[in-house]
Amino acid sequence: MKNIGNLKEFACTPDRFQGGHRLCPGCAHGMIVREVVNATDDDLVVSTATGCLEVCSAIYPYTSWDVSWLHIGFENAAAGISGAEAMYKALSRKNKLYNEDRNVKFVAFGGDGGTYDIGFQSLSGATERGHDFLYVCLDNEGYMNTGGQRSSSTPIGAHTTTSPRGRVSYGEKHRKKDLTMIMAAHGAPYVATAVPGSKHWKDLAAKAAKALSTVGPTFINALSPCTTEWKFKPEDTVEIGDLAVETCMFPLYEIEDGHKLTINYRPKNKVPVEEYLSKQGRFSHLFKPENKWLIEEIQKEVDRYWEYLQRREEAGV
Amino acid sequence: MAERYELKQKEVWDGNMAASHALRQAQVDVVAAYPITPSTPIVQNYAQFLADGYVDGEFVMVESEHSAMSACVGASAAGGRVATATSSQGYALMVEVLYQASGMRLPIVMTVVNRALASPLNIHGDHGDLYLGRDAGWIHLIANNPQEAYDMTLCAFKIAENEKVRLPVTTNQDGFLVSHTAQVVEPLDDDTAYKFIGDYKAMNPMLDTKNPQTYGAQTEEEWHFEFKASQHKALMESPAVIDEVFAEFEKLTGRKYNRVETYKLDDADVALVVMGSAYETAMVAVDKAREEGIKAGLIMPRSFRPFPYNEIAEKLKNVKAVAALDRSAPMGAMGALYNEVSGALAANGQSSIMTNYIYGLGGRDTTAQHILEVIKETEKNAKAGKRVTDLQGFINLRGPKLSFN
Amino acid sequence: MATPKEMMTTWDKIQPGAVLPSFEDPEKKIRSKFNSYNYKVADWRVEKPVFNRDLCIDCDFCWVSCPDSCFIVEEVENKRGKKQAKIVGINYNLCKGCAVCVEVCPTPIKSLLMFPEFVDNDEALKQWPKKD
Amino acid sequence: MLQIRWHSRAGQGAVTGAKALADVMARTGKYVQAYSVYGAEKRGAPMTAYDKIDDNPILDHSKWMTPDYVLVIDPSLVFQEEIVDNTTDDTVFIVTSHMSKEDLLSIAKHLQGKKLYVIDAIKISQEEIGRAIPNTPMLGAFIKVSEIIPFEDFLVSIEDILSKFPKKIIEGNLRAIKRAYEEVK
Repeated sequence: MKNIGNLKEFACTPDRFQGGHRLCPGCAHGMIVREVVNATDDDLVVSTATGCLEVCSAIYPYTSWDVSWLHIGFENAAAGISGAEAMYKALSRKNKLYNEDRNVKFVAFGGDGGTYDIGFQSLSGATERGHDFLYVCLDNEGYMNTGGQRSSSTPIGAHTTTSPRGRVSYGEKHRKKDLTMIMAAHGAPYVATAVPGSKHWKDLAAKAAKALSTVGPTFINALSPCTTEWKFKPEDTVEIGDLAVETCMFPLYEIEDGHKLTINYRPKNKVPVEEYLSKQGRFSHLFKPENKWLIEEIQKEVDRYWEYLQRREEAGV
Repeated sequence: MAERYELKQKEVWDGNMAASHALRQAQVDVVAAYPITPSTPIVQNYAQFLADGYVDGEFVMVESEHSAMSACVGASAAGGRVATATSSQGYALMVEVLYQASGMRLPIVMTVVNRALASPLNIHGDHGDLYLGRDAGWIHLIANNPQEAYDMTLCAFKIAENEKVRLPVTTNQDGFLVSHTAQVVEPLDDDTAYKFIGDYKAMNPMLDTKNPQTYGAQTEEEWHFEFKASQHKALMESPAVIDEVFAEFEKLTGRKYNRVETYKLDDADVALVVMGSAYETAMVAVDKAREEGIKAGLIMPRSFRPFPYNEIAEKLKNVKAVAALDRSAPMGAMGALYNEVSGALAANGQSSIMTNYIYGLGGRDTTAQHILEVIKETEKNAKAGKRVTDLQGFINLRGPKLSFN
Repeated sequence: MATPKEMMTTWDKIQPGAVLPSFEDPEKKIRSKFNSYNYKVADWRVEKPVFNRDLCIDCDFCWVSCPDSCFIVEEVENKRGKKQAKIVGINYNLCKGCAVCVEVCPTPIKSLLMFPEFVDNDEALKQWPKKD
Repeated sequence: MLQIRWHSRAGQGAVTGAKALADVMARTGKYVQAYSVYGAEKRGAPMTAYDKIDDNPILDHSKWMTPDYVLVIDPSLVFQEEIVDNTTDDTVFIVTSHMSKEDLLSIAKHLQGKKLYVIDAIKISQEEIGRAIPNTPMLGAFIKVSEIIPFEDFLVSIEDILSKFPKKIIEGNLRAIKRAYEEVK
């Protein structure tokens, strides 16, 4: 397992995810992916679900990957990587590995569309089968690759192009699916949440390193603030991610072996959700008088969930 | 190292068992599969071979056919020999990924047990699934009995993995009529079979992580056409390799396969084009017709894709009337065999009279007598020198005669 | 839709399966022409970050937060002989001008600031704000 | 070509029986086909299985046949009139029943005038194998009636075909086959 010491040391890691990709300026995907693939010195085979990361990092004739990489479809990043992992096991057993001297780790990336929704079956199946891989969800709370449609990860109240705000609508009507807990319920040995950026960089990198060194299926749900569809300025990506943590809209925690929950970061003073919501255009309509009740509801829900996490951690079961 | 499986010179195997033994003998590195009737026994047999130590590779029991083919793509791109099996709805669920497997030029072998597509639901044999996958960029080989299911599967690996081809291959056998029908099969011993296929030669394996490769890049307007053209060319030029492999197989076993099979066609006035187990039933019908003085013959594309246009046109050049028998619901058109064969003939200015018959949907029984009736109808066209029968007719359908003109 | 002319080729010469090798020389880690490291997104920028080495404390927040892997790092030894990263510049081929690096830069006077694309870097450094 | 049609309920072993018979005959150099016809129904549903045996390769893949033998291994199916479908006056019926031939014929009128043999394959399999799997005893009865191959040769082949099963099961089956061979009337 790669020791994630200080950032000065981590920054010596030669980048395995190259620039020159076509993600939006300020896209959190680039930050998260770099941290994950740099969090191990082992060789990597990566699969990526259709989505922003996929289309932007492998537009023929260019690839942004210094590691082996595969894209098949929207719904099958986990199935694809499970096949590659199975081949590694098979060749290893038959003494036919290509590089005997190298360890190979397997990583799949998917957006929330490819993970929460269309790819969920494939992820659930690969996890249940116990393949040795890390799945990272780049959770930007909607189908941003196709212009910002809702997903089951879109939070209540958010405007998207298929859950639009309107004269009689406050936007998305349903609560964000709690995928992290669902993945933990698979009994996966390691499941965690993370955000990009400079404040919680070590949380993410250490989680990736831990997941990659854990035998069996592991899962990281990384919030990926989307400058284009959440509607904030590109330079604010890191701040928005940090605010998601400070408001407890997206708490940082990990669950080991399906049950042992640890909260990795506790805000000193929990910031009201308005702070987070008001900085994003997708929530601007919530500040109209007729929608204010929803902000209160969101706050209640966030408080309830934060309480739940803390009690579960205390229970230590 | 996997145990050798002691085989008798003659085994009584159904098509499924025959296909599973071929997969086992190929020492496939990864089989990722999901069971579906009537190909389920292939998956079960393979699992048992694994449980008994006759297989060394990984067997991944996935949660859907979509994931089965996806895992096959991942495994194949990783760099080893890969196979799976499916039928019908499972095939339909895989279709998206079939295109991706062929586009990435991954030599996956899939033993397909052909079955009708719902709705209404039906577990029995027709060619609806095969026709669904016909543009997916795979080579499709046809097996008419368990022996051929075994032989074609062995040949499939050798064709798929040839560096000039590098395309995925399906071997097709009729659900139940072949898959669940036990017949005498003469297998090769394990070593001979493996030697025939040879070791897997990887191209651009992802697991050679010192030399990383990117699979599945996005190509837009400026590249996609070139890639599809290049892929099509590989498919169009694969016959040379298929012929080579069949010739080598004949040397080894004495069993001769051709991309175009014929039966008593040389002097025929009337020919039927038919694929699958019905081809053999039709042999019985042809013999009966000849007893009655009708010069009938048969022709079958053993490789449905790439379709042997020129060879079929050449072999049919002296035939006066041709009936194409398609085992798939036509849905607003003539059957695929009718269209392909008509096109082949038209390209050469040949003037056989063409008719189309739909038979055997959902496993409906098609007897030699049914086929004999088709031969007799077709002979009317041959005699008249013009088409006097309907363009498309249905065989052994309950109720009033259904035909279209 | 942005293949440089010199990389255009014809159907008979392309790599079967559209497979792209990351490296031209894997042993020496020389990236291939297909590696996006060799692609330019500079023209996406309206403004560019300028790096002021004199003010930098090598916290590497910019390195870890950059979505485009554009901070050029040199591996140096610190006083205790441990390796550490030293930021030495920005790869302007890869930078899209998002300004995240400027936002996360913690020095009292930022060591990264955005300037219009047309301003020369030396000129920008001259214009750098001074301590009050 | 010799054609045999089995009538059974799913789970009684007609498919296995038909395949075993095909295997036995293939070992004598014959060409064979063994297949079955069933739908999506589960254990207990009526189904049919078929054997074709010939000196030449069997090409006809149609399911339809005019059987030389009809083997009915379920006692209740004996009363289904479908068992005489497509049969001729020469077709031989071997059916499972606890009744005597005379008693059976008095009820199953569709079998009157047919060449009929009766064997209580259910009872034999229950007593010798411990389960109502009447397929192997039916094979014993069939060999006796058809004289298709010498019984000793049949026993050698079937023992080999059953060899993947535990010894106890093999022995039970062999006893059942021998009893049926003796008891068929």
